Amino acid sequence: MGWLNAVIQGLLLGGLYALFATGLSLMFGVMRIVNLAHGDLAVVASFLALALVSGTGLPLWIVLVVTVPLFAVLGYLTQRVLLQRSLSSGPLATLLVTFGLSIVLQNVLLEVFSADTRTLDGGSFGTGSFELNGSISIGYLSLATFLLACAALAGIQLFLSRTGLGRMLRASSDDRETANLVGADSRHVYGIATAIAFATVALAGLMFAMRSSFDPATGPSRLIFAFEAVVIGGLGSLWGTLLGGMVLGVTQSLGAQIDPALTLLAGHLVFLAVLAFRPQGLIAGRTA
Amino acid sequence: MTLLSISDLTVHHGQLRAVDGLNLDLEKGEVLAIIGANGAGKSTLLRALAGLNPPTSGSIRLCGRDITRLPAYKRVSEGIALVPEGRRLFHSLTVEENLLTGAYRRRPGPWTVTRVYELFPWMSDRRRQNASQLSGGEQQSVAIGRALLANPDLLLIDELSLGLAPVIVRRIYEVLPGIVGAGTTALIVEQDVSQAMRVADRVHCLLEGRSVLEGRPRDLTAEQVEHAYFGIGQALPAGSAREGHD
Amino acid sequence: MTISQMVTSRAAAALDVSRAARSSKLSAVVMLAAVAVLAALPFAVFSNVTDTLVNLFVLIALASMWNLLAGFGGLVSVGQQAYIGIGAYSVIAFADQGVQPYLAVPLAAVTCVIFAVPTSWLAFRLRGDYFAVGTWVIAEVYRLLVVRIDSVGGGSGKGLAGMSGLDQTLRGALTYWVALALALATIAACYLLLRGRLGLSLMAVRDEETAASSVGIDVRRAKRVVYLVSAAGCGAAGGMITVSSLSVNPDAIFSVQWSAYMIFIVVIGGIGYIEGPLLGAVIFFGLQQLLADYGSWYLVLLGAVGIATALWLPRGLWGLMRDRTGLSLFPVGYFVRGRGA
Amino acid sequence: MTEQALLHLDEITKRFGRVTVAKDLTLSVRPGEALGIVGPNGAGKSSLFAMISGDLRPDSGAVWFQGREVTEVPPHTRTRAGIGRTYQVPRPFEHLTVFENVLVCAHQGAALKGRQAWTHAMEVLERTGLAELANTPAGRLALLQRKRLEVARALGTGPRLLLLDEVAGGLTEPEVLELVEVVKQLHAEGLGIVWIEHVVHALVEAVGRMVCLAGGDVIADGEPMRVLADPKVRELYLGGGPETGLADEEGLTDGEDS
Amino acid sequence: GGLKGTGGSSSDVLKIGYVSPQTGPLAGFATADNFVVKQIQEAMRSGFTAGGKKRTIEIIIKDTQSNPNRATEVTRQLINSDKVDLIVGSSTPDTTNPVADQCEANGIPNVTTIAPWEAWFHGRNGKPGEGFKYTTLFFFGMKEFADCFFPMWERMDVSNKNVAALWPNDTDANAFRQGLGPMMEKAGYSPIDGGAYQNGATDFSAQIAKFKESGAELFTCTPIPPDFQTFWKQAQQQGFKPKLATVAKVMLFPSEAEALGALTDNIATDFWWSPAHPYKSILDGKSAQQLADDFAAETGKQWTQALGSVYSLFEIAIQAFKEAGDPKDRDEVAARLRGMKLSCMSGDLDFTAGPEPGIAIQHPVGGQWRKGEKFPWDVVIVDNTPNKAVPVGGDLRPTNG
Ligand SMILES: Nc1ncnc2c1ncn2[C@@H]1O[C@H](COP(=O)(O)OP(=O)(O)OP(=O)(O)O)[C@@H](O)[C@H]1O
Ligand SMILES: Nc1ncnc2c1ncn2[C@@H]1O[C@H](COP(=O)(O)OP(=O)(O)OP(=O)(O)O)[C@@H](O)[C@H]1O
Ligand SMILES: [Mg+2]
Ligand SMILES: [Mg+2]
Repeated sequence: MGWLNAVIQGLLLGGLYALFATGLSLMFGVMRIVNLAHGDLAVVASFLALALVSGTGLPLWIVLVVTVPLFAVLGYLTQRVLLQRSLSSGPLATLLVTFGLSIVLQNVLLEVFSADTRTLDGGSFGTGSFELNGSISIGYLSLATFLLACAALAGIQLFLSRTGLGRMLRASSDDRETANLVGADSRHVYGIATAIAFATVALAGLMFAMRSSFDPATGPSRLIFAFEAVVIGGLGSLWGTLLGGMVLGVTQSLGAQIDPALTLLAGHLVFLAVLAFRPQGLIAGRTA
Repeated sequence: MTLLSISDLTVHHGQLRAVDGLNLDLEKGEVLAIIGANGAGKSTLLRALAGLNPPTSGSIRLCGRDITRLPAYKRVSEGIALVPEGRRLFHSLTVEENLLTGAYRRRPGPWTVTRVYELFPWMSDRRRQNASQLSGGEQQSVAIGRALLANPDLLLIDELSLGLAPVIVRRIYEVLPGIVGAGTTALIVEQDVSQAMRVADRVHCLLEGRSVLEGRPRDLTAEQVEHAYFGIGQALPAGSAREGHD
Repeated sequence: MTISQMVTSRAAAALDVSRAARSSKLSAVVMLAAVAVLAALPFAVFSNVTDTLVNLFVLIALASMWNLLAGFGGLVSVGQQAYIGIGAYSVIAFADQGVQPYLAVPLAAVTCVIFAVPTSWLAFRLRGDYFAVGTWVIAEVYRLLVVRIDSVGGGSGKGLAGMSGLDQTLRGALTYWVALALALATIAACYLLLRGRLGLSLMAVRDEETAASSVGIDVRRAKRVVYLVSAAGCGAAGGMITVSSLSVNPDAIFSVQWSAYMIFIVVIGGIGYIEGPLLGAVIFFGLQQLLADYGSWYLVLLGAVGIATALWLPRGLWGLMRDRTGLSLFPVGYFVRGRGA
Repeated sequence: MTEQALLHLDEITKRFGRVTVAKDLTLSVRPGEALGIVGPNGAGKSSLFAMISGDLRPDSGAVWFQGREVTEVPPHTRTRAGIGRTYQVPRPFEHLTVFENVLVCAHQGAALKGRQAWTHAMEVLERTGLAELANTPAGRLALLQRKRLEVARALGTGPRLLLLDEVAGGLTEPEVLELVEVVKQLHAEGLGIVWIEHVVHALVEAVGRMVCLAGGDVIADGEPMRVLADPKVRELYLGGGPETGLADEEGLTDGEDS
Repeated sequence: GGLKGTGGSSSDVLKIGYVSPQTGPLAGFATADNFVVKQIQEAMRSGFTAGGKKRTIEIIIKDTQSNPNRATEVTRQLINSDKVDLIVGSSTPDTTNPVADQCEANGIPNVTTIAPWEAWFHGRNGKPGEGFKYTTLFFFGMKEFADCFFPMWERMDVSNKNVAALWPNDTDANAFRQGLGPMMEKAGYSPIDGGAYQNGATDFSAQIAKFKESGAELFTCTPIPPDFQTFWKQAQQQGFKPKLATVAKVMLFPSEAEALGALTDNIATDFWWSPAHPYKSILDGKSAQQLADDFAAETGKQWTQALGSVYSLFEIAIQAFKEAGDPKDRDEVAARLRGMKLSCMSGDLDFTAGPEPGIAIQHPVGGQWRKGEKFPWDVVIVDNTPNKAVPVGGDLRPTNG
């Protein structure tokens, strides 16, 4: 029974990882922007929501509905103002820009909100659960996160493969100049994609914030999970990211079942094993 | 009527004046071939027309409208499509997706994916293959198909026959009149002079960014062309002595 | 008869290939003088100066190693902290065995090479951004393994043994000299490595891997050499960090922050130039010292400087300087003269 | 057979999914022979080069070079053994100068050192007309110069067998002639040459033997004029019909007919 | 000439360096720092006599950013650049150990607090019976935790003696695993160890499942604050609701209580200082209650336990200067620290009577978080078995009543 519980909780945790990795998958896997500020952006979203809740007294769900589109706009602007310029100077420049952004965000948060640990109070929804049987209970929040992850990833995958804009996005990441040549304003296309990525980051950040806690320094430690989920699944494939998140979640959960000291190690080892024996990821998306 | 009119166009690469005060008019339905030695500025001219290299001075008019400062992606809607030097396919997309990117702006016109498949029959079998895995010539065909799908009024092709087997080159030149007949005007850069002279209504010879010879193929003599090619009055170049000045 | 046998004496006589860029003789003299001054510093100033300089030297060593790896080998790693950590822990372990800690620093480099050999097997299965993420995870794995070893303090870290017998002043000076030697050694290693035939192959591999192998370069070997050298350098730097801080903490020593610093320094200084990390480290260090008292705002500023450099100075400060002056302290390229070209 | 041959491909087969690029293909090149390869786009010509140079492993069959089986040998070792190749789409080392591009070949491929390597590199640059550009970073070269650099690099490795993949495409007529001269001279010096080219008339002038590949198989092999006159070649490669439409080929086929 | 070394200062100003985690995950410990420093400066404005001369003090504050490497670095700066005469430091072994290591190596007198003495002593390879020459600590250890927690457990009506224990793999928690675990067994409890997980975990399903399976109704832990928040929420969600939670290292501060929201109610923890403690300042006679009130008045914030401890660091430092014949003589000042006995804001401290030389022991009492009036959450002292001097303010209640 313990093992079954571990698998189920691992799957649900994997949903959270997958949701968190969605934006990264879009930016890292498809646009090839290594966004080191990904984790910090999620934390920014959490703080923003916290400030909105305590500042306006609005119920959490309204704050949620406001924060996510706000982040989309922020994403569009970030792309146009910061990232676009760095793209032409090669991958290292993007790495440095997003790393710089990560440091700036972390420390501005620290100055504004102090280093205190916070959490978003999801009320009974945040801590409530239903029992599957005596020993397995499933949290509403975890389940909702899981479903959101599936919906977000499926939606974006369809967007990428079925729509002209999605196709242009992949085309732009291959060759921006030529994308312009066939009629797409690659800056706008990238802007839209980053907006989508940011929206999912915000969503994931809020889910994370309700599930556990956050402080200005939380971002980077979570980034590596997102990276692992994306790479295990296969760069460029959003389905892969969903699968990657689950694999990571279940592995960690099973590892913890054996010995809690193995939690992270188990996840990392599976990741390395995938890299060693199936470097293109479980679902091969783009050619490396 | 005049489709494209270029006046006094100058384009720089840094210090280098790659296109120098060029004037050129193009009638609707015409095939104009640009010839010239390596580094004459042919590619630069085409890229400037497509909007990839901003001109330093001069103007470009399409159907009387000034498009000199229009960004590349907007020119596609205006009806300009370029087959760039070096193919430039999107290598993470499949063959079919590459073609479809050409239709991104949804200009109405005769070209559809099906028609391109008719032009290059091998393509429909390989539509799901990754474009990066195609052979050199196959890539060139896809690049041409992609440009056609934009249903352009003005089709710019750089190094049309480069890397294509003779049978394919021939087929393309066979269909070229059809393309032009369907309302498209073509501006092609062709290294193979005799080929260019055969298919073009007019040829234009560039030398160091300037137009040095222009006319209908039948009005031009081989000698004229040769002189224009390497600079009038200049002795026929001997081997490597020329290389450095490219 | 092959082409190589056909080299005419005429061509050979006319050819003049030089390795030095402008002013390198003068700069060599200046650099020697600078080294001499630095070496004499503990006699001239109080240890507050030398002590902070130790940090600078460690940064120079780390950044040079990262530059070698990424700027010349094309291996963009986010996981060099693995070797910093292994190096640091080897010093702790050697000192526990009774080895003098200063002697343990070069031994730490050797240990890192030993670890890097099998690690490279895994890491080299990856390319590009996979490599970057992969190396980061490998470093995490090393951290998680180290915290399970109780004899080196587990998750808590451990103090360095074997330093208590030394006089405090002498210890400060020795630490300074070892750090200086480390920085010089890494720079010299980069220079010698890149000036030789291997250096050219490396740059070729970085630019075009497939073509490199088809012109006769053993790509794997070339990459492995830089990877191992870089591991050794980072390991020695890690050992140096331990020797100067006297203790080690796994989370801090295996922190990805180190990689971030290395990237920051190298990109600001100018990637792909031996001088780049040198300049970058000095600037980074200067900023750190200048702004350290402004709390978190100093980090905000540091981040902003990084962003600005990446956006407006993609070739780094040294790239800018070189474009303006043509100056090169460590010329590794070739320049053909006397061709009447 | 394998003993005298410079290069011998023994029944090699290679498939990419449904695409067959080589089907039990057997082909030999004698020392000092110049062989031209033609064939429709996608026939598998470049893939063949990749299998000779080691970038691609055949599914089955063997590659012999100078009497030694090299099927499992990695590319760099083959280069050192004397196989020099160019790429159809140039792949220069963009951040190195033209001279350094060739020098690294002299170091690694031809195992030369010091001044010897420099002179060799310079010599190659002169032959390929790149001497004036020696100090230019390869990333700044125009397409044609890149193609020349491909040849220069291949020569830089001091090969016994030179593989040229569409090096004449996009060249002007005088330049093609010039290139043909260079190839002829190399041939005269005893180098084995295999040249893939769609500029057929250049090929005809430079090589003594020609094969036409299609569908992963040799459909014609022999004296160039004869191969080009082969009805199968005309149908699959040159294009059907009695009137070829191409001036150079006209001259060529006329010559063949008479 | 020879090597220059650190050099020294020879003025009448006595410099005290203070190292604490003012930013980063541990910043909760340092909320009162600025206030305390101001208080001390105020009290010492007119200076004092030491070694036969009039002396003034100067305090230099350094932030570790919650990073042990940074702690090392700033300590070295204090020693080398600022040339301080004594260094005090506080909060968790991540700060105290690197700071003490540097002081010991450089011969600077040092006193630190808020770290279990075992983690401080054994983590630094201290030789039993001998201790360190320059570095001292006042706080408490596993025995005092046991003395504080066990009586509360005794008072709960539980069906078994299993105690769920959440101990990560870090300096603090390893000290609990090796120290408190055996003590629990001796007292008849069975610790259910959730396992040595890594800090920063996002999922505790495995631990929760294990705790549930064991049927434990008592719970104790030593995690880092963010992890506790995650754990406690997931425990609620997955149905692990112990009757009494007695936690260490977390829930020490009101900010943490606030962050956890409603789930804070009746969590118990150790209190080594509160306004209710009957202690007085040795510097100006101010009582604990007064100090807390001043803090609230000046900053608008609720008191924290670190307030008293940090205050005492300076009391001890100044006392050592006063007692020394030459306050600039580092060896002598260090000797005074090791031999110190005083009654201060942190109660009676005796550095000679500790489990090891140079360690003074405090005796924490049990308190629980309850809904407050002025602030959202308040502490009520519910069990004073270890230290009868502290008045009890309310009844012990079940955490998940
Ligand atoms: N990106 C660039 N930066 C600098 N100079 C360039 C660039 N692109 C082209 N040039 C230079 O501009 C000149 C014109 O180049 P262009 O490519 O237009 O010539 P071309 O006629 O198309 O030649 P080719 O037949 O080789 O394609 C050449 O001298 C070339 O070296
Ligand atoms: N990695 C690959 N995966 C799948 N198919 C491939 C791959 N590489 C090549 N092909 C296919 O193999 C066939 C042969 O390619 P190759 O490049 O050898 O042709 P080629 O004869 O050189 O043609 P061209 O004259 O156009 O250069 C092509 O149809 C190509 O699409
Ligand atoms: Mg061109
Ligand atoms: Mg080919």
